[in-house]
Parts: sequence; structure tokens; C-alpha cells
Amino acid sequence: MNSSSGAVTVQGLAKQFGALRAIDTVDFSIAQGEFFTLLGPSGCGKTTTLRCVAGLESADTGRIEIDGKPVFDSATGLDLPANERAIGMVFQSYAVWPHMNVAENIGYPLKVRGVAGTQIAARVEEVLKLLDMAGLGGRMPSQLSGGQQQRVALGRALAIEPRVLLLDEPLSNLDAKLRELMRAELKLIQRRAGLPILYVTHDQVEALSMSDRIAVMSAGRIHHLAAPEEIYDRPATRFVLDFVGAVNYLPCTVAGHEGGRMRLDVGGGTLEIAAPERLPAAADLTVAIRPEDLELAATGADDAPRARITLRGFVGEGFEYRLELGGQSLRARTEKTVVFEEGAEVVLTARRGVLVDAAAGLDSAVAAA
Amino acid sequence: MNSSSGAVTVQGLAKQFGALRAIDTVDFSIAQGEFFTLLGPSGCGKTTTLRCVAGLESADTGRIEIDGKPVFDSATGLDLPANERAIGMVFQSYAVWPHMNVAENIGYPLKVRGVAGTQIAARVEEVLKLLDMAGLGGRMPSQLSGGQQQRVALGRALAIEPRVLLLDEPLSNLDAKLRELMRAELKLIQRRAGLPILYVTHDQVEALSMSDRIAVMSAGRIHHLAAPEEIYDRPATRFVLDFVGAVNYLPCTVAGHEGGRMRLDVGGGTLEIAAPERLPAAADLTVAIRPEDLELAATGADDAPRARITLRGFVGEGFEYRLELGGQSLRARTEKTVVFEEGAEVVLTARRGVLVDAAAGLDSAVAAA
Amino acid sequence: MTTSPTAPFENPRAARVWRLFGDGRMVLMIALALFVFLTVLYPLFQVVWRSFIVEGSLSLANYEAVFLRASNFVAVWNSLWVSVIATAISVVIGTLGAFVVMRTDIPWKGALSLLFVLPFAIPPLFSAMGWVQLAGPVGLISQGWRAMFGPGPVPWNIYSATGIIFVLGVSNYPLVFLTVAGALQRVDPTLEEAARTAGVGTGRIMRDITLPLVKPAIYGGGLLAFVSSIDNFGIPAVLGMRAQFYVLTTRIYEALTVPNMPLATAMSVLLVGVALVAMVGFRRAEGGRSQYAVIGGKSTTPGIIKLGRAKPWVVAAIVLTILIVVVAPLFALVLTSFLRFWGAPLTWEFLTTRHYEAIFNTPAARRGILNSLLLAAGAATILVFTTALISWLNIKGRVRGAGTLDAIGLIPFALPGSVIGVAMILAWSNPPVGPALYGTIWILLLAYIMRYMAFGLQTSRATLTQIHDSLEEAAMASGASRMRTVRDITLPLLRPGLVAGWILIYISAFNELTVSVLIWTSGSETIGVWIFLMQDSGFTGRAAALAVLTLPVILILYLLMRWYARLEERRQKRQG
Amino acid sequence: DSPSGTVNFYSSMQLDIVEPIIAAFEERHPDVSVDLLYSGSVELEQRIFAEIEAGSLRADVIWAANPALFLNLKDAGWLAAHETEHTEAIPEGLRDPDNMWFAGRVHNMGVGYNTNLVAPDDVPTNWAEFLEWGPQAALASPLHSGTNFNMMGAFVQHDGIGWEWFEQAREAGVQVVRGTGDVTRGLVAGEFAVIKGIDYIMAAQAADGAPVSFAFTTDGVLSLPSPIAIGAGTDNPDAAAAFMDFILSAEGQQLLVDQHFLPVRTDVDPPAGLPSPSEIIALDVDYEWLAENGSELRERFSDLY
Ligand SMILES: Nc1ncnc2c1ncn2[C@@H]1O[C@H](COP(=O)(O)OP(=O)(O)OP(=O)(O)O)[C@@H](O)[C@H]1O
Ligand SMILES: Nc1ncnc2c1ncn2[C@@H]1O[C@H](COP(=O)(O)OP(=O)(O)OP(=O)(O)O)[C@@H](O)[C@H]1O
Ligand SMILES: [Mg+2]
Ligand SMILES: [Mg+2]
Repeated sequence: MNSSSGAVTVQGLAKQFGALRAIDTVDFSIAQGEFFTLLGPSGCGKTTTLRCVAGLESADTGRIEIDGKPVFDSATGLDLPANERAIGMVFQSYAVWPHMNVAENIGYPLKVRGVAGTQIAARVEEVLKLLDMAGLGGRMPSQLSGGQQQRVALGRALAIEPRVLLLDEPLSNLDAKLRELMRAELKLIQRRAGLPILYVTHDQVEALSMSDRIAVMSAGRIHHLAAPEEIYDRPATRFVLDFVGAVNYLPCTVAGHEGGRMRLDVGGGTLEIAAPERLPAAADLTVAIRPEDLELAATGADDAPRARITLRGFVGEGFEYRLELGGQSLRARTEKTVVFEEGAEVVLTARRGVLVDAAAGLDSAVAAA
Repeated sequence: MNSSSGAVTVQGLAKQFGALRAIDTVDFSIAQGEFFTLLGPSGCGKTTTLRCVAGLESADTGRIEIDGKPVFDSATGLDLPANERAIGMVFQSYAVWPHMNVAENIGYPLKVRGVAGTQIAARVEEVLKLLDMAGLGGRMPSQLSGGQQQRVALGRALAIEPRVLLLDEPLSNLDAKLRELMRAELKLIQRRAGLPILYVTHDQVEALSMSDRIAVMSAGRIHHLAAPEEIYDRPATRFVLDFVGAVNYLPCTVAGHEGGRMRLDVGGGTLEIAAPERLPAAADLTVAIRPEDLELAATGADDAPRARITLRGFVGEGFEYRLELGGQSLRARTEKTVVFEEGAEVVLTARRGVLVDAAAGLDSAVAAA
Repeated sequence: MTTSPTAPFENPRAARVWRLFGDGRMVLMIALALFVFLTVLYPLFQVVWRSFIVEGSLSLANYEAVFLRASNFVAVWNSLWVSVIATAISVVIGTLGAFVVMRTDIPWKGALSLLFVLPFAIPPLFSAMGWVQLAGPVGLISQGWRAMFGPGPVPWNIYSATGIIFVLGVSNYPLVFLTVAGALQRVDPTLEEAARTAGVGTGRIMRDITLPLVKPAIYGGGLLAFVSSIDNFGIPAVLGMRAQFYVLTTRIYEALTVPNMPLATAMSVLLVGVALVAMVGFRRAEGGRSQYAVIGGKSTTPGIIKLGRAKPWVVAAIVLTILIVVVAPLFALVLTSFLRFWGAPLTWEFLTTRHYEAIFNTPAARRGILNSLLLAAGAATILVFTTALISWLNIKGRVRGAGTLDAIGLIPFALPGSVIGVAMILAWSNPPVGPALYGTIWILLLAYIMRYMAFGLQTSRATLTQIHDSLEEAAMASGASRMRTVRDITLPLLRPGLVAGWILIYISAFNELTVSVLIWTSGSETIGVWIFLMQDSGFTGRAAALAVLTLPVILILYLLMRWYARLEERRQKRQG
Repeated sequence: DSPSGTVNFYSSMQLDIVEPIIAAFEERHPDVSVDLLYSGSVELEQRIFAEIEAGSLRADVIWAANPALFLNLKDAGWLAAHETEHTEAIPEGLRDPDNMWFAGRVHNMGVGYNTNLVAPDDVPTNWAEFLEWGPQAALASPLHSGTNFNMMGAFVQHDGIGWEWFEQAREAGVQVVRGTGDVTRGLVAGEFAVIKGIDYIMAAQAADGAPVSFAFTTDGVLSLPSPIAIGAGTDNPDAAAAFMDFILSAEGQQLLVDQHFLPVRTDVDPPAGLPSPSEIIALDVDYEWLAENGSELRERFSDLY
């Protein structure tokens, strides 16, 4: 048996619904104690992948191991049912049992494992407190708000300490405050128990801040599998660049190259970014700059591009601006201290940028000082 | 009839479920064309309020007007059914009709209004494109992912142009990319049609960035009703301060007061913040500082507090730090350019801060340079 | 390979079978298959087998005899169209009634829903007689009509196809009512609310949203009503023969009186064929499996529609309907039980309680009541669980073959009662193995199980399709085995459907006549047997009195059910 | 030694007839208990044939209204002969020459009429007059009622009546309903004025106060014996024989006479007000012929109606 040491190993997984390839060959492996996230847009196959790992869906082809033990193998026909896979799972649709009250819902996995009644009650109390739902144990699901139901679903998975925790957008209906609390709690549980987590989300911030590694998916394929910073700063494909965080695309030509830095003519002015390698001058390129990497100033160099503020939005920690530069709309994000009025003209500089081939996909990712 | 000019007016609304006060007197009024948001933690009564406005739930007491026309009045027993209130609504639980395909779901409100078949088809096509779901019109809801279902629910409300649009967390299952797109689209629709929107969310960023005004709710009451910046910068109660954005609390005593600025001794050092009024020295206070208002530096003034970095998290646009200062845990947020290693010692300064009475609730909100 | 407790198979099919065994599904499947074989297939085989025997050797002569007579085709055609129209009436009354009672703010809900199911307790023969007494040539309504519009024939004729259709329709609608009422309770109300906020009025919501969502239940109840119509004998016998209007069951009865049992069985096979074709049609129309999963993991409380200004009208319509389809025949039944003889003039001197006295003085009749109470409870309980498991294997467990079990279980419902009775005698007088059950009370239990399996299958199927898969999946992911999941999650969620099925079976079995009368023995008499025998030997009054005595049983059952529902409600309301 | 044990008794005789007889018998033979299985005649026949089909007849004693049934059973060997002292007292027509069955009771089918609708002068005196009542006249279907089936046989073989009678009935609009119960109810309620009725049923209804009466026709009524017999497979022949003897005895027959039935014994007087058997003009019935041609007759009838 070619078992690997990973907590979860997925090899060559594929699954079709009719003509639709929901998963189109997915490979990944989660190490013991790793927080692993599947990140991708709606409908990209995240839930389907998770369900295959859980044993709720049978993949068409591929092989899955949990804790070194094969649980699915299309070649041999092996396909262990979910209850023999020692997993904990939170469903995107909550799947809270409507005929059990909150405490019964959370205690059920313990009951199935034959834990004594008093112990169950104690553990349920603990979990309820953790979920900020103390005292709601006797409520029926129909008397709960959406977020409360999601917390019950989460509590159910946390009640036992499973070998792998599978979470399908478990925080999407929680408010930011609670979400942050739960994120921290999940991290804590995971660290304490060395518990591997397979997390599914469409929320980049959630993925970036919690994960040890992220697999960015699109249309049933993994585009980039790496640590959060790498995903964000050195995205493997244009899709990843585009999906993970906002980005501005500016068509440009190389105007010069000096001392590891490159000057780019973006029409209306020149931007300077760091560049490890030399490119032929005047190549037809696009530079991708994240909003927070665009610096806005009232004044600046003569050849710097000048843009007009079209919209200002408050986002709490700072402002979000829409700019117009030569007919293109750009986004920028600044701290609260940098305030411009709508209609004002600002000078742009770039802190960092990534060069993209206008024709093909992503060519090179370039970090700047 | 004391009709006001607002698009929606809610007066003295209250609703109990058994012993639980789900809404405990709520008053607000939405102006024509206004984007109004109910923001609050899970279970605070947002959905219940929205359902009362929609006519799906009967409040115990209170009065509701839509477009100057009373639709509910507990005093006279008036209670128009939902279908006579000219509203569009998106449900937190999607409520996509399982027996109709996507196109039929979206087209149904038009069909009910007697719109011609060809026109319906055209409009549905348009909405589908808008929702990034072109080509999925023939799918049944059971064949859709969670986010896709939410988009169908949204599309259904957008298909017609109602007098008021009621939205219950309509974007919670969409990825950030799509969410941003939809936010912009909603704003656009609202501006174009001058359509008033009553929006329910637990997401602060969503609320802050989209709303004209926000009502922050907790336990069935509105704590603060104001424009986003006011909510964030000058929260009316400690709950609002706490809920809208992250915050660090530091017990402090007043060390000095000079030229509109106040020096606060936070134990281990002194922080300076702007203060409009004089406070008696050594008053027993707490200063609340948002993570992004804490500035980290390698060196600084001798009397500035020095903290140790315990954890660094990457959030794409920057870093999130956990700091330890005299046994307390603090959070700080910096741009990507400011990088410290875990374990390093940093010097703290505060950009802004709010003074809170340690004993009572929120006392004064103070902006700093 | 040693690390894995599960033997991996080279052959995927072998692996699949192994998995089915591993989680108990196959064991369950085998047990249920055995159950269905013993209670349905084996007796059925006895009947079918005889239809091919002529004078001791295999022959198709019986079928030739059936198919060569044109009047048999007329009877098939009559059975079909009469049943279809009667079913339509049942579906309309049952569905509208269920909707109004379950989902609107109409007053007296408890009493109304009781009244709506009450006609189910009246044996069809009595419905027919009751309607003759009401609307027959010299019936009460006809007399009233003549008093108002002068002498002469009334403008209707109860002895006609129309009469049969009407009485079948108003007798069988409770089947639809019970199934649909259960489903309506479970529909996620936000789906209706979504339509309401989209500007849709109540009527249109019902048509476009609610009805399609409970479609499986409507089809399920409709199928029961249809099969109930096509296999009914009492009503076409009383109302049809005088008009020389024959249906298959009355033809089969004739063949049985000759007696030409092989011929009767051959005709029964024809009837089963017709019913099966109809069933397949219904099942087709029910449509896809997951389209209707409305019991989801996101919970909401059921919504009640405010009738507003329409309320008085709706109340009036409901009361009128109940007066016509419930009160009138019940009145006729009760009246008969107090009249000295059937058809006596309505004056004090002809009223008497002696029919009741006679019943209470007959030990066998008293024993019959007790036997019926026990047998009905036994059959209902056994069936509710076995059929729920069969449906589960079919719909959720996705075990191949469970669909066949489901289909086989439906067949006996299409068999005339007398054929089932004959089948039981043939099967259990001298079974190849095991005890001869004929002559004991157990054969009645077996017969009821055979006859009413369809009720259990239909009601549990309708409920199961409404339960979202994720609820079971969550239990599996929590570590519960498949069988444990069924016990802890599926069966409790099925409960409303199971209760409805239990009541359907209980009431039907409680006063079942046609099968029982062929297989009872002294000591195992049932209330249905006594009703039939009294009726048959001319003691119509006593028979009616017995039938009236069954009504309180239904009433008590219903009150128990309400009490249970309130208990459940309180459980739901209980706060921590 | 005296008989003991259980007798499985299959009967289609009305309960209020049979129950007193059983009670009297059990008093006489305390060691024997009679297990009565009472059923309508059609259902009883269905059950008997189903049991035979399955290979064993449970009944020890059978008492039913349709003589043809007993001819069939005798032919198939399912009856046991009964040698008894009562043979002498029972006329030849009322018992099997091989002692396989004896009539336990006799009932007559004649004209039943509603006294509110039919004046005493208008009561049909023969079967031709019966037809004059057209749609107000009714009979139970021979396909469902054993008595009517026998009567059909008698009519068809009768020179003066014949198959034509049914054709004329059809033309005149005479109603055919399902069973004896239906036709009786119709008469009582006034839906029908005259029916083919059974003597003791009419008497019982009249005793209840119903406006009905019974009349004998001059061209013959159907006088039908209800045979009683012992099943060939009985496992308690002594008790079965004792029970049968009791029914045929003068004591047993007197119990029937008390219930308005004509006795089968010549040494027991008929009930008061009823003609003695010798005064009744009865139609001839050839049960053998009927057993042979029954199916064809039934088919003819069902084609007609
Ligand atoms: N039972 C099904 N039949 C047909 N298509 C399906 C089925 N389930 C899912 N799909 C399709 O497969 C694709 C992947 O679905 P999946 O649920 O895995 O998406 P997801 O990545 O979890 O999206 P979301 O973030 O919106 O939940 C989608 O296009 C979806 O419409
Ligand atoms: N039908 C009901 N019966 C009893 N309590 C209810 C019912 N519906 C809601 N509640 C309770 O009322 C409170 C308010 O619920 P509501 O659904 O309005 O919350 P919410 O603010 O929308 O929360 P979320 O963000 O989690 O959706 C909650 O505590 C909830 O548990
Ligand atoms: Mg998903
Ligand atoms: Mg809510």
C-alpha cells in the first residue's frame, strides 16, 4: 500500500454530474495538524471535493486516504461510508436536525460513541459556552436565527475530537466579531489537538488569515496550492491573482530598466516597480497592482501618472477610492489618515506590482520594495 | 393620518416569541433612495424586524408605513399581507423554489405580473448575466451550489423593480469577488431607480461600505443609528464601538493634558491622543484603540510603551499582529511594508483613541491627529 | 493490506455488495424481501398459479374466457373511467380540505380535521346504502325535492355511473386528505413567503408553489384513492347493477359465485394489470426524487395564511362540503341504526335502540370489537415500520431491488378483497413449511398486512422524499452507522408521515369486511365480519349500529393523535 | 359412549335460527361444543371451495341454502353418508337417496309485496301478473342469490313459464338488484311494489312493523330445501352425527317452526297461518340438471341483464 504520512491524501480525484465536470482531477495532501483550505469562487467544486473526502459522494475516479488508511479507491472499488471515516463535518446548509433541540444536536455524535449521559451534558455545556450560546440548549432549531443554527452545526463537529475536521463555510452566517472568535477557536483546537482541518471557503481573508496552505480552485481544478503569502504575492495563474484580493490591470510598455527596478509607461505617466530580470524595452505587457499597493499623494514626480478620484467609500479601517486614469477605472485603498475629496486629482506611485503578459496568462510575479 | 415622507417608517415596533423579546421597540425611517442597513450580531432581531416590514410576521405593537401608506398598525389592527406591500425580498435561507428551474424562479415574479413570455425570457437572460450565471437557466435548484442558489434568490428580487427592496444577508454565501460585484450592482440599481433598500447584515465591512445610514442593533434594540463614519468613529455605546470593527481596550490613567492632547499612562508607557476637553488627572479610565490605529515601530520615544509580537497573520493587504503589553493581549494591523518577526519588541504609538469610562458605558469619543 | 479492516475487492461490484452488507442495508433488504415474499408474493402466486390451471393441467383457457367476452372489456373500461373521475373528485376535496385546515387561520381546526377523516370509517357498502337512503328514488332528499317541486321523477339517478362516481369520490377523499395534510405541515414556509413578497396572492401561491411542492403527496393520496376506487365492490354492486352498469369487481364477484375460482383469479390478474399500469402512470407523474426535498437543515416554523375577507366564504364552503360529504351519510348511517327496519318512516314509533341491545348481548360481536382493535393495531404498527424501511431502502438507501419490493407491496391493494381472502386460504391451509395459520387469528393479521401494505408504502414514500439528504449525511459524518442514522434521524423525521399511515391502516383494518369474512373462524371474528354478516342476513339495523359503534373508536384515536401532536409541539416549544 | 369434542359447523342459516338450536343441542350434549362459522351463502361457498382447492375441508357439518352446492360436494367426494333413524320421517324429495344430505329446513320464494302500494285485490296471483308491475317489480340477481338461481332453473324448466318470462321481464322493465337484502330493503322502503320474496324474511319484516306481506302464487312457488351434511374429512364423526340428528329430530324441527319455518318432518305441524306443505303448489326443480347447466344459464342471464 503506497500510504503516505499525510492526514488526508487526495489523488487524481474526479467527479462528473451528467455532462458537468464538478471536479476535474484534484490532487492534494494535508499534513498532520495542518490547516488546509480550498478557496474558490461559487460553484468551483469545493463542496463536492469535501463531500468526496467525507464519503458522502462517490468520486468517479481517484484515491483518498485518511490517516494513511485508504478510504476510497476507484480502482479497487473501495469506498468506506462516512461513519467509518472518523471525520467531523460542518455542512454549508447547516443540516441541523429539526427534531432535536440544540443540546441533543450537539451531543448526538457523543451519544453515538457511547459516551455517558453526564459527560455528554458537560461537554455540550462547554461547547455552548464556546459558541456564545449558553442557555440555548433547550431551544429547537426552528426557534433559532440563521447564525445560531450555523453555530449548532459547528458545535456538533467540535463536540468530539475527530481525526480530520471538514468544514464547509462554517462561518458564513456569523458576524465578523463572532467569526473572528470562532476562527481563533478553530485555530486553537487545531493546534492543541494537532488536528488537521480541511476548510472550504470563498472568503479570501478567511483563507489567508487562517490557513497553513491554500488550494485555489476554479472550475474543478486546483490552480495554485501554496502558503497564503505566496498565493497572494506570487499567484501562479492570472485567475489566482484575480481571485485572491482585488487587482488593477494597467496595459503598459517597458520604458526602462535600472538597478533591479523597471520603469513602466502606463499611458499618462510612468510607474516604477521592482523587477528581478531584464525585459526587452517596449514589450507589450500588463501590470497588475493591488489597490493597497497604489499610493495616492497630492503631489509627486513630474512623470508620475495623475488620476481623478471618482468615488470614495468608507470601510472602517480606511477608505476605498475609485480613480480614473486615462479612461480606465482603478481602485485604491488607503489608511484613514489619507483623505481626498471626490473629484480631486492625485498622483500615483506603485509600491509593488506584477507583470502579466497581455497575450498569455501570468508570466512573472515581481515584488517591490 | 400622520404619514411621513419616508419610504419606510417603523415606529415603536416590538415582537415577542414566548418569553423572548426578539424586537424590543425599534424606530427608524428610511428616506427615498436611501440604502439603510440593520447591522448586528447573530440573533439580535434583524431578520425578525425585516419580516415585520415585509408583512411575513405580525409585530405585537407598533406601526409601519411603506411609501407613506400605513401597512401595519397594531392600534387599528391593520396588517396588509406581504403581497400587497409592493416589496422585493431576498431570504437568508434563499427560499429558492425547488420545483422550478433557475429561469422559472427568476421569471416567476414577472409572470405573476402578466409580463409577456418573450419579455420575461429577455429579462431573465439579463439578470442571469448580471449574476454571472448565464447558461444555468435550465438547472434545477438541487443541482446548484450554495452560492448559486443565493444568486438565484437575489435575481428573483431584482427581476422586477419593487418600491422597497428588503435584503436579508443576500451576499453571505458569495465569494468576495462576486460579493463586491453584487454590492456595486445593488448600489447602482438603487441609485438608478432611487430605490430604497433595507439591508440586513452582520458584516461590518458590508454595512460600512454600502450604507447611507446604519442602525446597529443588539438584543432587539437599536443602539446607534447614523452614517457609517459616525458609527465607526464616534460610536454611541460601548456595544457599537465593540461590534463595529475590532478594538483594543487598555486601562489607563490621565498623565497630562496639553494643547488639546492628552497623555495617558497605560502601564509600561505613555500614549498620546487628541482630547477636546480636560479630564481630571489620574481619573480611572479605559482607552479603546482600533488595531489599525496602533502604530508599530522599531524605535520611538523613551516613555512610549514597548510590546512583544506574539503572532503574525497575513491578511493579503497587510499583516495582523498579536502583541503582548504588560500581560494584556493587543491586536494591531499594519500595511504589508511594515514587517516584524514574531518575538520582536516594538514601540507603540496611537493614531486615534476613544476614552471609555471603566465603570459606566461609553463616555466620550475623541479623534486624534 | 493488514492495516485496513475492510477487505478491498478487485471487482468494484463485489466491493459495492460488500459495502451494502457492511452497513446493514443488505441484511435489512434481505429481511424485508423475506417479509414481502411471505405476506404478498407467496399468496399472490397461489392465486396467479390457479388462474392457469384448468382441470388439473396448465392452460390459458381461463384467460381466453376472460378475453373473449366483450362484456369484460366493457367492465375494464368502466372500472377505469369511473375510477379516474372519482379519483379526481377525491383529490379536489381532499387537497382543498387539507390546505384549508392545515394552512389557513380557519376556526375549529381540530373538529374540522376530525370531521374530514370520519367518512373513512364508514364501510363503503354503508356509504352506498346511506346515499340510496338519502338520494335514492324514495330517499329523504328526493322526498324533499318532490315536496318542493311537485311529484315526478327527481332530476338525478343514484343508480347510475354518475352515482357510483359521486359516492366513490366522497368516500375515498380522506385518503388524499390525510396524505396531503401531512405533507403540507412539512413544507418550508419561506418558499411560500418568497412568493408572497414577490407580489403573489394566496390563490396563486397555492397553485404555483404549494401544490407543486406537495405534488408527491397528492399523487400518493390520489393513487390510493384510485386503487381504492378500482377495487371497490360494495358501491358499484349496490348502485351499478340495477342500471346494468358493471365494473371489473362486480364481474369478478359473479365469477366467484358460480363458483369459478380460476376464472375469477384470471379476472383478478386483469384487474391487477389495469391497476399496475395506473400506478406506473402515477409514479411517473410524481417526478424526480430530490426536487422536493423541503425538510432541510435550515429550520423554520410553519406559516399560517390569513384568509382575511375571504374567511366567511371559505368557512361557508367548508361547512357546506362537510354537510354534504360527511354529515349526510353519517346521518343516514346513524338513522339506520335506530330505525326498526331499513326504510321505515321517520316517526317516533319506528325508532328503537334494540339493535344496540342485540349487539351487546352477542358475545361474539363483543369479541369481534376487541379482536378488531388488536388486529388493526398490530397490522398498522408492523406495516408502518416495515414499509418505512422499504421506502427508505428505495429512496435514501438506494439499494437495487428495493424499488421492486415497493412495487410488489402495492399490488395487493388492487386485488378485490375476496381474492385476497381466497389467496390466504390457499396459501396458509397447508403451507409447504411452517404452521397452518388458516383457522387461527394470525391469518387475519397476515391478510391485513397484505391488503394495506400500499398505505404504508405510499405515506412513508411521500414523507421521505421531503427529507433533505444532508440531514442523514450529517448523522453519518457524526459517526452514526447507516442503521443508527435511520433510527435516530430518519424515523423521527418521518414520524408525522408514519402517524398518518398508521391511522390510515388502522381505520381501514378496523372495519375491513371482504377479506375477513372469508377467513375468520369462531374466536377470531372481527367487527367487519359482524357488520357484513348482520347486513347480509337482513339485520341492517344491527349492522349499522355496529358501524356506528366504530365511530367513537375513530374519535378516540383522533384525540390520541391530537394529544400526541400537542405533546410534540410542547417538546418543540420547551426552552432551555 | 356419548360424543364429545368440537364440531366445526359451517352455516348460512340466519343466526337467530341457528343459535337457539345450538344452545339446545349443547344443553343436551354438554361434552360437545359447536363452533359456528356463520356466513352469507356466497361467501360460505367461496370459502368451502377455497378450502377444497387448498386440499382440506375444515367443516364437520355444513348447512347451506343452495342444494346444488351439495350435489357438487357429493360428486367430488367431500361428503360423508349419514345413516339415521330420522330417515323415515323425512319425505324423499327432501333427502339424498344415498343419505349424503338431508334438508334441514324448507323456505319458499313467492311474491312479496308492499301493503301500502299494492291493494289486496291487486296482489299478483301468478308469475304473469307479477310482470304487469313493470319497473315497480324487482328480483334479486340469480347470479348473486342462490334462491333466485334455483328459481330461474325451475322457471326455465316449467312449461308455462320458461326462459321467455325473463325476456318479458326485461322488456317490462322489471328491476334486477344484487342480493336478497337489497331487494327486501327496496320493497320495505317503497321503491318496489312487488318482489320475488322469501316467506320467512317477509314474515320477520312484517313482525318488525314493515308494510310488507307474502303471497303464494297459483302456478307455483319455489319450495327450497336447505340441505345439511357431514364433511368427508371430519375428525369427530360421532359428534357431527349427533348434531345433525338433533337438527333433524322432532325437537329440533319444532325450534324452526317457532321461527316461522316449515318443518321437513311429516310428524311436526307447520307454523300457524302457513299452509301445510301439501297445500303449497311448488315448482319442480331438477337439481341435477341445474348443476349441469347452471353455468350456461348464468351466462344467458348475464347476457340478458
Ligand atoms: N447533484 C448535482 N447535480 C448536478 N450538478 C451539481 C450537483 N451538485 C453540484 N453540482 C454542480 O457542481 C458544481 C460544483 O458544485 P459545488 O457544490 O461543489 O460548488 P462549491 O464550490 O461548493 O460552490 P459554493 O461556494 O457556491 O457552495 C456546481 O456547478 C454545481 O452547480
Ligand atoms: N419562531 C421563533 N420562535 C422563537 N424564537 C425565535 C423565533 N424566530 C426567531 N427567534 C429568536 O428571536 C431572536 C431574533 O431572531 P432573528 O432571526 O431575528 O435574528 P437575526 O438577527 O436575524 O440573526 P442572524 O444574523 O443569526 O440571522 C433569536 O434569538 C432567535 O432565536
Ligand atoms: Mg459549496
Ligand atoms: Mg437572520
